[in-house]
Amino acid sequence: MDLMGVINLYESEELLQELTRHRPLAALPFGGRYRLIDFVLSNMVNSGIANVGILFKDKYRSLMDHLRSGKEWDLARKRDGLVLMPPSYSAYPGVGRCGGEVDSFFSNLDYLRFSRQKYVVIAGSSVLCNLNYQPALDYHQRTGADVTVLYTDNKCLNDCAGAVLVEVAADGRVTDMEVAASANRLGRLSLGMYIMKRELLIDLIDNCVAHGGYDFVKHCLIRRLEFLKVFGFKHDGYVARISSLSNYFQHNMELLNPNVWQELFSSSGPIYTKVKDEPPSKYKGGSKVTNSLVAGGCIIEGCVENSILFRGVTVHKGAHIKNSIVMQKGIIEGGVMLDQVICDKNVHIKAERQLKGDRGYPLVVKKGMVV
Amino acid sequence: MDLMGVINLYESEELLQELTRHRPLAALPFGGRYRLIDFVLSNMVNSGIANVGILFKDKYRSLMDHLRSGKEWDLARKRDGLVLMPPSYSAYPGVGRCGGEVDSFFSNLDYLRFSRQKYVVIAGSSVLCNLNYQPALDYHQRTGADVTVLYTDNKCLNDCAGAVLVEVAADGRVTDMEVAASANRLGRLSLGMYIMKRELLIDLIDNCVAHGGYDFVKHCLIRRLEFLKVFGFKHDGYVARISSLSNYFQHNMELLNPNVWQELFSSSGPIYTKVKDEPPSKYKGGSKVTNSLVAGGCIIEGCVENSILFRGVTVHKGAHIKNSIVMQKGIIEGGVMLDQVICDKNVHIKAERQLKGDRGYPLVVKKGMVV
Amino acid sequence: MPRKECVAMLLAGGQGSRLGILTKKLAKPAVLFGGKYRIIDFALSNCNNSGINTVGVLTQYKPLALNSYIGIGAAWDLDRKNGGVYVLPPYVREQGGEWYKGTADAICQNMNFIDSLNPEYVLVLSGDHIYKMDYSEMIKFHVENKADATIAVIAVPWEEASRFGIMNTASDRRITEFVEKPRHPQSNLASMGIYIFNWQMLRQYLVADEQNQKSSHDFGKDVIPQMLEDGQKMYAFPFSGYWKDVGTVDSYWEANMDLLAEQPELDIHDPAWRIYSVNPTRPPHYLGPDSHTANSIISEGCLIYGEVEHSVIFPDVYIGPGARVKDSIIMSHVRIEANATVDRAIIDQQTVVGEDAIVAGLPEADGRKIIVIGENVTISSSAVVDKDVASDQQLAAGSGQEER
Amino acid sequence: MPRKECVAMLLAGGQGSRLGILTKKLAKPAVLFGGKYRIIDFALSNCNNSGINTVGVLTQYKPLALNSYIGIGAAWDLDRKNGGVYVLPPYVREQGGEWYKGTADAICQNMNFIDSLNPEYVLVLSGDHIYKMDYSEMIKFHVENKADATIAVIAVPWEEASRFGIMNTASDRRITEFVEKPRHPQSNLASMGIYIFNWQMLRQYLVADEQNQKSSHDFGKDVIPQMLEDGQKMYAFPFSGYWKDVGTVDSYWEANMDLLAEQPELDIHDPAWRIYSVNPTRPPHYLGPDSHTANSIISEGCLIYGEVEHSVIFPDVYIGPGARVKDSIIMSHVRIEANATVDRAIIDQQTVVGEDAIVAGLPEADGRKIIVIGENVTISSSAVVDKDVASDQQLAAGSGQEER
Repeated sequence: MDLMGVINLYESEELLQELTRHRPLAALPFGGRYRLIDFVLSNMVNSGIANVGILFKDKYRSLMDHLRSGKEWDLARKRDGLVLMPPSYSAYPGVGRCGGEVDSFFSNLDYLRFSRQKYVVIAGSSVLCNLNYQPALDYHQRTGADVTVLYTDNKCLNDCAGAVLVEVAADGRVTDMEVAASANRLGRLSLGMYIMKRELLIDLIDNCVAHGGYDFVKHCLIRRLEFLKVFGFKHDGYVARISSLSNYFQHNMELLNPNVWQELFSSSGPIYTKVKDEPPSKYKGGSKVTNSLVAGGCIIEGCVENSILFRGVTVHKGAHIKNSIVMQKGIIEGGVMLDQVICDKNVHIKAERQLKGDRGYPLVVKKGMVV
Repeated sequence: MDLMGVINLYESEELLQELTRHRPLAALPFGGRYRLIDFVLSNMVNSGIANVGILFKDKYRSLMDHLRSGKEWDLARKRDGLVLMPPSYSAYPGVGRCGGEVDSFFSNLDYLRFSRQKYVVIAGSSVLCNLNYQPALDYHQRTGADVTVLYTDNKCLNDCAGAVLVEVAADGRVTDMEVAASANRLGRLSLGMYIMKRELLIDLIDNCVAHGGYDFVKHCLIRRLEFLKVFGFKHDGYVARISSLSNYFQHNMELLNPNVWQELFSSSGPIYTKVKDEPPSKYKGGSKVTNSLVAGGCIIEGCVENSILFRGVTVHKGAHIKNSIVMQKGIIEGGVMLDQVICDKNVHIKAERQLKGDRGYPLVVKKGMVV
Repeated sequence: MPRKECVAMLLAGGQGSRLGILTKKLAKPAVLFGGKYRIIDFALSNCNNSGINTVGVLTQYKPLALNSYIGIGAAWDLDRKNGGVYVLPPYVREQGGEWYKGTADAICQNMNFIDSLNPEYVLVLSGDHIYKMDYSEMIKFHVENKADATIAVIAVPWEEASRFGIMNTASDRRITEFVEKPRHPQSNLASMGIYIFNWQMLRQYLVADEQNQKSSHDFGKDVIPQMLEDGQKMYAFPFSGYWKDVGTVDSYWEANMDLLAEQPELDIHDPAWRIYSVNPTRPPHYLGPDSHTANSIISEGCLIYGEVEHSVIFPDVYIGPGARVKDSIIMSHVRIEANATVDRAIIDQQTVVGEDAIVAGLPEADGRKIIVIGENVTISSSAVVDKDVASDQQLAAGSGQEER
Repeated sequence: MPRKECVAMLLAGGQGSRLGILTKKLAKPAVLFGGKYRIIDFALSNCNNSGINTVGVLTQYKPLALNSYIGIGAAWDLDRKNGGVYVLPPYVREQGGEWYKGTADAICQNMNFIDSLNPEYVLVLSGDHIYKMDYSEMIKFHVENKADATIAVIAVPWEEASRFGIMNTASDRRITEFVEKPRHPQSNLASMGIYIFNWQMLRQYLVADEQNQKSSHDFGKDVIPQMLEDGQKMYAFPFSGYWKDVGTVDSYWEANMDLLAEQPELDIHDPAWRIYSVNPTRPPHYLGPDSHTANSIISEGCLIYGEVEHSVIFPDVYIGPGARVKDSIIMSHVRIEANATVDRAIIDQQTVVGEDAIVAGLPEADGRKIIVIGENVTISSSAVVDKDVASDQQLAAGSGQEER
């Protein structure tokens, strides 16, 4: 396939609070066993893309551990494969060490230059969907566009700051584009995915740096919108944009709808992730689990409803978990009642504790806490 | 084996000038196909160590590419294996983002805490030798030392600033220890390798941070020398400490002594490195190569003496290379004369150019330059 | 390759014909087990957990599934630079090829392989038992006794002893006699089919056995009795813990059900002795609003709307609303449609049980028999099945089906 | 597994008996070649470079070296999630086992494997040729011609045509006739033993051929002639470039020497079509102060003090001061001691040539013969050897040695 991928991890994560303090947004656990980046990475691989560069921002340790050689995504290759682009350092005089994403792109421009594919798709990790880039690339070639933006007809409803919104004319042309500040002026949510020729991307970045730009969308695309032929390609499937605690919680809960579960996990290919050696989950006598997602390695004796349990969670007899998310290795003792709670990894809730958050403001228990 | 390894990449590299501008010292190419870190990593693996943590400093992209999953060193394991410890970030309030090595150790203390081995060996990447840690560990256990420092009887002769020097009494006790500033007061060069109980290392670091220390050797060891039972274990083999352009050049040239070549590359086990798919090197008619090391993938028609050619170097007819190092993918055209020159990766020397450095001050041609 | 102290040779060539339909398409060690595993995972995981990283796997019967499953042993962390897993099929020499004639012959034909590793000890394992065992303790025992051979034994109930190969031992655990299925057993220590030999001595016995026309070239029947007769120092290493030969459909079913106990004897959740296997990447399973699950093991990717009681469910199984699964083993990609009933059955991969169909073992004298439905079978809506069904069949609505 | 457009089946079971000593311990495709490679590297690298990532490798003769070399295909970047390399040895079924009786039978016995991948096309390759070829162009040609089968052909000198299987073709490249070793060849297009078939049609022919008692179950002798007789659409795909069947010691030696040309026809240094192989981690080789090397290929880890002229030197070879190696192939870990001479010889791994010894092929009518010294031979100081020497021999000083 004549398309390469670039995953841009310069994404806003402030509204995720405690969940993104130790990890980048891309490494945020989701859906029982995944991390956000698994979705975009799997989409690329399932589309036949074999050359994927990842533009790192910071706090990348957990992400490096997760990705390693890229083998789980079939990207541990002798040619191409997974290429990690760390933040720019002082290699290029004149570009500050803590420059923005465009500086970082710029300092990794050699990688783009030496890649062999004609086209590139740029995407972030915070928009989750299951799609194949081939139809979008076909459309891009057919329309002769300079840039093709993928978008959905859905509006952005919840915590939209930072979302890229577009206005698309009947002929597919993108007539306006904005990064939502406080108001949403435009109707359609872009997926933050852009297809263009590799040569054009190199030119856009060089031009952008030369004119003092540092934000890829605002300075390299929006500023030049009238000089570029930008088209929109509509994606009809399920789309979840993760930008805040409340929409993170909401989109997790949407997985309890089996239609969403099936679409997101397998409509155009499986979602790959780092696998662990967990035994299957065990339901003991007396357990009662309904409308829930349960990953491997759990041992359940208690009651679980409308909830998501990650790998290796233990729910003791008499515990009651509802409308909650319990991440990896959580231990929930007897008599505990959780409602609208997110337990980060390795949380231990002692017997008889009762925690309750609100749907719009779930209670987060920090990684590793014993409560 | 009940020993884990920690490779500390906080090393001084200022005197290597252009060679360490884009890469950390640990990733410096050496000996035709290796990078410095290969030596300490292979020693650890050949000693049976299966759990190796690497304390990163900066400019780690080339090193990450080199190490990846650790498979080449047999460290891509489900348990233990290679653990990358990036520089500390704001995870621990009160420890600045750009703190020293001890802060970085401190922010990765959990990794040390959760490791299962009783002992730990700490080493840097800049001291090259081929040794097995088992005898040193046996000695450590036999003497009941708190800390065992590996040292050599050789003196430090060349660019010693930053070298750790020790005074060892007849009973093996280390009576004094210094990090060379401008003068060398003490007689013996330490290898910068320390064996101790894992629990002691955790305690030393915690204590050091709590008392405002930031340099591991100066503040965690030297300041506490009188309270610790520190013994020296002498290593008799070849030792090369890389700290400046001139000793980097000198130690490379020492490999042209087959005794050094054999000792460094195989005395107690092979040195592993990332392998590439290179064909064997080809010597065409008219080539003349003497007293030289040649890695795979080279094509040689010219004349090479007392030199080291890395992978994939092309030497055209009529070129003459002597007393020089040509790194990966160098192209040396006809009529060129190189003497006391170091060509970094991907250097292209055009026909008839003549370059000459001095043994004490070799001329460095920057990565990717066309001259 | 550097010298190895101990090399494991894992016998994985058996058809396991008593498992019937389950081994029609693959060798017994490749049969699925416990919701996620294959039988061979237990022996391979034991090797890794015991620090043995060089394993020869002897294959012969329908090895494709096994070969591609094992690969280079990465799943069990056995893809080592010095060592690893070597699949050893029968092969052709200048004089032509020979199939493995017995367990001892299989090792004998791979003498060159073992010689190239030049080990002190050879550990002979079988790929069809479910157990956790630290082989390094057995090696230690072997070394401490300066034994020529050590055989792992397990105490079986006296009344069953006459079904096993029984070791009679002296008080120091030295084996005095080995009796296959004794009518009047003098001991209840049964051989587990796990042997450690000093390689140089075993090598001589294998060469001699190979030339013996009357030999069946089997360790238990030929080599071990001969060594005992020659007075070699042989010891019995006592094992206690869970150990099950899953040689029949009933014992296979029981071993699966044993995992469902409140505190199972063999704990697959124990992180200190992990059972490794090839991990599929499937999403977490989903339990519907009216589902009910108890005393069961459920794997990833399943969609469960109905009821699951005391059963083992492999990945990607669909169990429709109102369906009821009890005392059964449901393998990957099976669909149990709405309101169907599955009771005391083993249902192999890709099979579909139609709506309202009933698949159930019939009561027999000694309780009820387990029935086995093969791979890729389609059972129509409302069909009633109470007999085994071979793979790739289409069953219309109607009554019980004989195995074809 | 998702459907594959094309699956490659690589025949690697041959003994290659005409290579004599070189194939005593391993199958021909595993024989070392070109200073670093094994013969099979060329076909496997072609697969990867042509975008074919599912390859079945059919083994039979002494497969251990080959199996552990291939592993899961990582060296050739063929360790894919969907696809990869599958080693396919002969195996036992319920009715017992059968060795591969011929090339067609080998494919036929693995019909289940191919069916499980359900490919449109099957590419049949042999593991013992040295060449670079983009199979994707051949597939394109096959598809464009809507062919039932396509056979790669190469133009050979007319005077040699009667030694090959010759294709007579119409102007549109459709094959009209296939003649094995014709006395009066009508064409000089020789079959390269590379075939593309539409799987569904090939499947039928294989099943029919299997039942034909008179068939030798060979593609060239049975299946292809039968298809031609039935009037199937078969095309000849013309290949130009270097291609060599290294079936004899002389042709094996020549193919190695061909790499030493100033501009070799087959360029192993071309980064656009890399030949992959398992990479050893060895230090760069060292050339001593008085060494001389010309027109040679030298691999890693060697220590060369003497003279190397027009030779191929594998890794970790030692050539002492004053020693002279000419027109020879020296395999890994060989030691040529001081002042020894090696001329027109192939010296297999681990062998030692003592000081002042002379190992040289004798002149014959048609030039000089190449001699082969097996693995792990010790040739004493001052010995003179001018005949082949089998592996594992000790040669005292004295005159020429016959092969034992």
